[in-house]
Amino acid sequence: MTMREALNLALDQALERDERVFLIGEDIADPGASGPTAGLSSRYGTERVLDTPISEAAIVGAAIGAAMEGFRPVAEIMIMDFIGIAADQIINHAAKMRFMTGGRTTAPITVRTQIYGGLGTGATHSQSLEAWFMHIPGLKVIVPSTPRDGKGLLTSAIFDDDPCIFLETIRLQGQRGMVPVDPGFSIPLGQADVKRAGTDVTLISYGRGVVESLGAADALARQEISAEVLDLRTLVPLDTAAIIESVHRTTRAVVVHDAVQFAGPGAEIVAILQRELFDRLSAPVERVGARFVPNPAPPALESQVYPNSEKIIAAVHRTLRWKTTREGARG
Amino acid sequence: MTMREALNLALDQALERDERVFLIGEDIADPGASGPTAGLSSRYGTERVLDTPISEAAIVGAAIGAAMEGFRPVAEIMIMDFIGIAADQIINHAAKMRFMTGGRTTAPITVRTQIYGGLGTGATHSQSLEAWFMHIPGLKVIVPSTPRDGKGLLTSAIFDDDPCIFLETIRLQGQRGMVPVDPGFSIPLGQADVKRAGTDVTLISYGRGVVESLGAADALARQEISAEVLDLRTLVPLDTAAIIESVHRTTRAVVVHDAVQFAGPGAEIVAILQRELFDRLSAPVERVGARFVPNPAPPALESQVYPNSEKIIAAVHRTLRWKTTREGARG
Amino acid sequence: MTTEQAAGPALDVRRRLYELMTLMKAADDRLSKGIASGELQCVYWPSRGQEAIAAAVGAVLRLDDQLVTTYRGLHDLIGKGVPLVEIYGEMLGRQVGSGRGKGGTMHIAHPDSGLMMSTGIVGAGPPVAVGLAMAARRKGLDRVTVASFGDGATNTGSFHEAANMAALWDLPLVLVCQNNQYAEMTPTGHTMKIAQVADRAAGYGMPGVRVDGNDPLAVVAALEEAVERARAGAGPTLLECVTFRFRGHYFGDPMKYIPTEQMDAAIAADPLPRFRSRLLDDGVCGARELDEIETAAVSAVDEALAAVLAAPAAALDELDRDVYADPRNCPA
Amino acid sequence: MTTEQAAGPALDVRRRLYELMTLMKAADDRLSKGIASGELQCVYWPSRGQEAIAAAVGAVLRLDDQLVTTYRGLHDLIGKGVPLVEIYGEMLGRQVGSGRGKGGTMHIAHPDSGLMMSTGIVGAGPPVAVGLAMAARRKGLDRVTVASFGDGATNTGSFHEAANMAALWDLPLVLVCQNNQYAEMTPTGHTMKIAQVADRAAGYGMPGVRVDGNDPLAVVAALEEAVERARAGAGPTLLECVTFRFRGHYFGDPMKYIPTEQMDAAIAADPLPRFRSRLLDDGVCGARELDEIETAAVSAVDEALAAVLAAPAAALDELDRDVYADPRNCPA
Ligand SMILES: Cc1ncc(C[n+]2csc(CCOP(=O)(O)OP(=O)(O)O)c2C)c(N)n1
Ligand SMILES: Cc1ncc(C[n+]2csc(CCOP(=O)(O)OP(=O)(O)O)c2C)c(N)n1
Ligand SMILES: [Mg+2]
Ligand SMILES: [Mg+2]
Repeated sequence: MTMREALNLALDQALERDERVFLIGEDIADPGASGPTAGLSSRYGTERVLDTPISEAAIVGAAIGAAMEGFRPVAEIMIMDFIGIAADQIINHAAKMRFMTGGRTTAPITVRTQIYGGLGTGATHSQSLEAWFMHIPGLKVIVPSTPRDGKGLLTSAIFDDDPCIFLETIRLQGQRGMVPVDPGFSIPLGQADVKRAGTDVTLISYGRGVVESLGAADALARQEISAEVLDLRTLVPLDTAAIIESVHRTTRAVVVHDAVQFAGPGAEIVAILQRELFDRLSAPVERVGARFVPNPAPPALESQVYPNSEKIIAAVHRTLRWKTTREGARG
Repeated sequence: MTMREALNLALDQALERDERVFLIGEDIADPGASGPTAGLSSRYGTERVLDTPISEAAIVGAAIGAAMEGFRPVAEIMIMDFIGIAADQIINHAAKMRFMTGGRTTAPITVRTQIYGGLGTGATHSQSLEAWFMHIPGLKVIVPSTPRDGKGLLTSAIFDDDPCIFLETIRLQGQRGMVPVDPGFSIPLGQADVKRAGTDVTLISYGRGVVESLGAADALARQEISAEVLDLRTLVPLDTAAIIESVHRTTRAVVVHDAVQFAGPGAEIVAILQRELFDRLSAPVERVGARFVPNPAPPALESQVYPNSEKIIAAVHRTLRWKTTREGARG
Repeated sequence: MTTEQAAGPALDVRRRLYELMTLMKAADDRLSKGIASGELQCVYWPSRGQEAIAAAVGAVLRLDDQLVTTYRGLHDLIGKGVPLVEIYGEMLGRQVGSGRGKGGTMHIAHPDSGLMMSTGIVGAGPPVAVGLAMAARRKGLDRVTVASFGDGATNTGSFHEAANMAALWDLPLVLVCQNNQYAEMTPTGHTMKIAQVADRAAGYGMPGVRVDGNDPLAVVAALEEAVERARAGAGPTLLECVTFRFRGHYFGDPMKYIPTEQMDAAIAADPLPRFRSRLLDDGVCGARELDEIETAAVSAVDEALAAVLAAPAAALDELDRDVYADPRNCPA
Repeated sequence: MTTEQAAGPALDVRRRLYELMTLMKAADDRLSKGIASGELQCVYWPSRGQEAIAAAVGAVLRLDDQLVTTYRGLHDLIGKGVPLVEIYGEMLGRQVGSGRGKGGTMHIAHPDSGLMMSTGIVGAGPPVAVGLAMAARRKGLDRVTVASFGDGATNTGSFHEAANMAALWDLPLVLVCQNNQYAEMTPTGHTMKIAQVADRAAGYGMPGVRVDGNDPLAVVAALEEAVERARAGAGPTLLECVTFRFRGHYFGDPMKYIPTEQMDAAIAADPLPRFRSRLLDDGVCGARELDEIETAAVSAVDEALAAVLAAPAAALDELDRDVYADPRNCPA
């Protein structure tokens, strides 16, 4: 099934199995819904699949209030670029509530939102802002790359006791893959997944970057370069152990993501790697993130901005060509 | 004079010299104003020092509109924790306007906001979110550490042709230092400053971290360790050349900031250093940022969260004690 | 009764309204046809059906008055006088576009025409319009700013903050709500309890007026009053213009959520044929004249499109430009 | 006229109101004295002067009804029944605080008393209250939620979005605006053009009511109606209670921005002595009884403070707890 269908199934089964689950957001109810919520209001009613006014701050605030009372609200922010409007509720209430009240109140909400880009919608409908939420203690940040992971991780997010930011990628919604239909299926948050094993270099990514990395790994295999593709799946909790284990083996790494490279999620991965594997790395860790530019609308320009297989392959070659001159240190 | 007075002087001289400058924000006019805007409405009138409703989104939006018409608005968001409310206007209009309209419209606003913390006000009045704005192409991000830099950089920000996020630090507002009173004085954006020269290790910081770093450098000097303190002053533009130059000399670095360490500004600095000086570094670059926790209100707990001289000194010792086993690489 | 005696705008204004409306409709029709056939590739949020409002705004505002609109802005852009080549050019990613093709459909600005901003963020226009109005006031200009937005936008916090500020400071601003009865796929009545958007005005201390947004003369009359008020320094007005979107939210919208009866009623109230009949009935123009206006509109659109399609695509080096005033400020 | 015949709440409710008000005042007085002398270290946004509103909320709401308040919440917390030890404990960073001392003054919650949240973000409470009210409805409970906030908060987009949703969905919510005539140092009239906050209600389709917030009986009467309406499923009410802050915005505020005449008038309208006189005049209580209530309040406060000061400070290992449900989720 497609990613869209997998996410739909996760929502469907969560609504089915637990009265505490409800969905809240703009245009998520039938007949208007076309994304992962399609069909659900017809099945569970508009009290549980609730269309709202265009009020992102109140959507998340309302989800928080209901979550405090034991519900498991799944709030939708239609496109991630609009999440700024709800940012205050997310960072100042959802993320900090458990801590500030010593656990007396909690806000186990899930905020689903979608990363656009690649559709020609321009700079205000294409941002990947996951780095913002990684930086806020108290939030979990989840970005699936396959339908299977999408279903398993969304299920975990909904029933997780902490607030989760769940990022969908518009360009992955139509991707197909095998998905366990068992309602009991879930994937624990915080476990990276080796999407392809390899020995020469580790491509570390999440979301759409995984797809580009797999494409790059295919091409690299034809050049007899064996690339491991590690899908982080969640940025918080971050599976540091898996990252280190893989790069310890390969001694080379390239971090790939659609988010802007500068001050992006990849910077943290690099910082961890250089600290944990300083003497083990054969070359600087490379990053392939989006260019530092507002996204241009024309596809021909936009495709220059995002990571793609060619850029990843070039980065891999840079790590392989690296000639260490370590002796020169302490000069 | 104090930082507060230096910033006040910068605003005063900007208002004096250029009719296009005006200030807009909550409680910035007399008799209520007590921060850097105190006294200015009495001098320039409440049309140019404009108290607003509690409407952060509209404050920044209005500043943008006026800036499009040639004004140089200085908008105040009282405390940085509230900036989420204005985030949409900042990232989707101010930052991207020049690009999206091919330069036909621009939004050269300055957003002044203050980093709290250290006052017992708790988790929602103490965040350092500069990493968010570094990550958004189109914005400049400025964090002065001394009254002199405060005046020089604020002057540059106001007259800069790009939107600037100017971060003040409540705990630095009372700090004293020499400040050129000449209205022509300004400090270019994008130039780091060596606040103390040294040879053994580079402490890279900005804002309050510089003060802690200087304290650490003093103590280290007594241990015959010579620490250079590099004050970035602006995070965008980032003076990469100065960072590399210094660490190339010292071969060791510690990045220090009040922002949460995880996915914070320091991660980017580390990522740059490991790439540019991979073979030159004698030890992993260390980071000393805030702990990954919502800020606790009690001072005794809060002081555990932030960087301080002891933590910096410990990090420096870690870099000095590092025994390379680089030979082991490629295992 | 001759038209000269009838209340309302002068004959040339009525003619102008029709010219603008036909141009807006022709521009929408051509774009829609092109996208549907695959000839043209772009995203588009169609304005078909809302022409009367935009034409009235165009006819009432002076060139130096300013307008802030949204992604659903084709009609507004044309009304304010943005050259069609720059509009189509931007939508289709060409160098002749208002932003040299890189901003895209949602982000068209043309200050020379007073079209200051189009935004893709619902509700985010009014605060910027507040700032434009403040600028006019501070410059001592008697210019008026119009913020145009949808019914759904009035549910955003951003609208509220801006409306409050505008009223508080008596700004020269008119808040024009194009109530097309839907926000994406959600009917207006599903997102607010009040019967009319104009009722929101009371919460700010400004007049709220509701008019038939499919009748350009009604819109002109209400808008003239609001603009006069604003220009005189008496503050903003919330003007709700009730209308309908014929093509749904985005181009290609299957519109399954729109009841047939509602669509039928909307078609019956289509501002274009209605105003045409009115002009004929009132003796303002003859049928031949109106036909000529329509033909001229189609030609103007065809010509603009031809020019756009002949123009080069947005340059790749646009990525190096306009992130900052000085490109050296970008991190390496 | 005997009080039995007078309209309004029963005698025990009036007595209860006075008890609550004196307790709120005593708690504020003691804290203020302690901070001023250096005995107590904490941040505090004083509620002195606003007791009548909070007492009315406390008297009208049931234990299972819920309240969301702000940083200026001491009176609200007491009214809703949060134990004083937990309030002072939290303000002073002790383990006996509602959040074991780590949340601080602005972030006190005590769900057992129905005090669900205090927020330091102006305007951010109402959306969360919307969610609480939704939860009550979905659980089939007849519980009511009150969101308490200031006049300044009604200028935020967040208030607007929440008010619109609450009205739209007929939620069991009462929006209680404690209009103390200032937001920080800015008078209410400088931030809105409308004459009364209650006028905002019209924009949402809910009733807006303005009462003298220094008269607990007036607040009770209006609140009872609003609560009944909410409980009956008829939707929210915006209730504006006009009052004054005697100690300025934060404790230590020099209050130079407050005109002397305004302060004098406010002192003359102080709800405490006024309600005391009223109770005496109406024969509800005798002077001795009222004196005893006041003495009891002071003792209760002293006792609570003593317990707090004897309690250990917030533990350092609190940093390891409550970031996530499972501490292992924190990055290393
Ligand atoms: C802040 C924000 N939220 C959601 C969206 C997605 N969205 C785009 S258009 C739209 C509906 C807007 O309705 P309305 O204001 O009535 O304008 P219309 O499209 O009918 O002209 C929505 C929800 C958005 N662009 N911005
Ligand atoms: C979103 C936000 N903006 C600004 C502030 C700073 N601030 C704290 S209290 C306050 C005034 C609030 O006024 P009002 O709502 O009338 O409540 P009051 O303090 O009078 O009880 C302001 C501006 C804040 N805490 N949150
Ligand atoms: Mg609409
Ligand atoms: Mg107030």
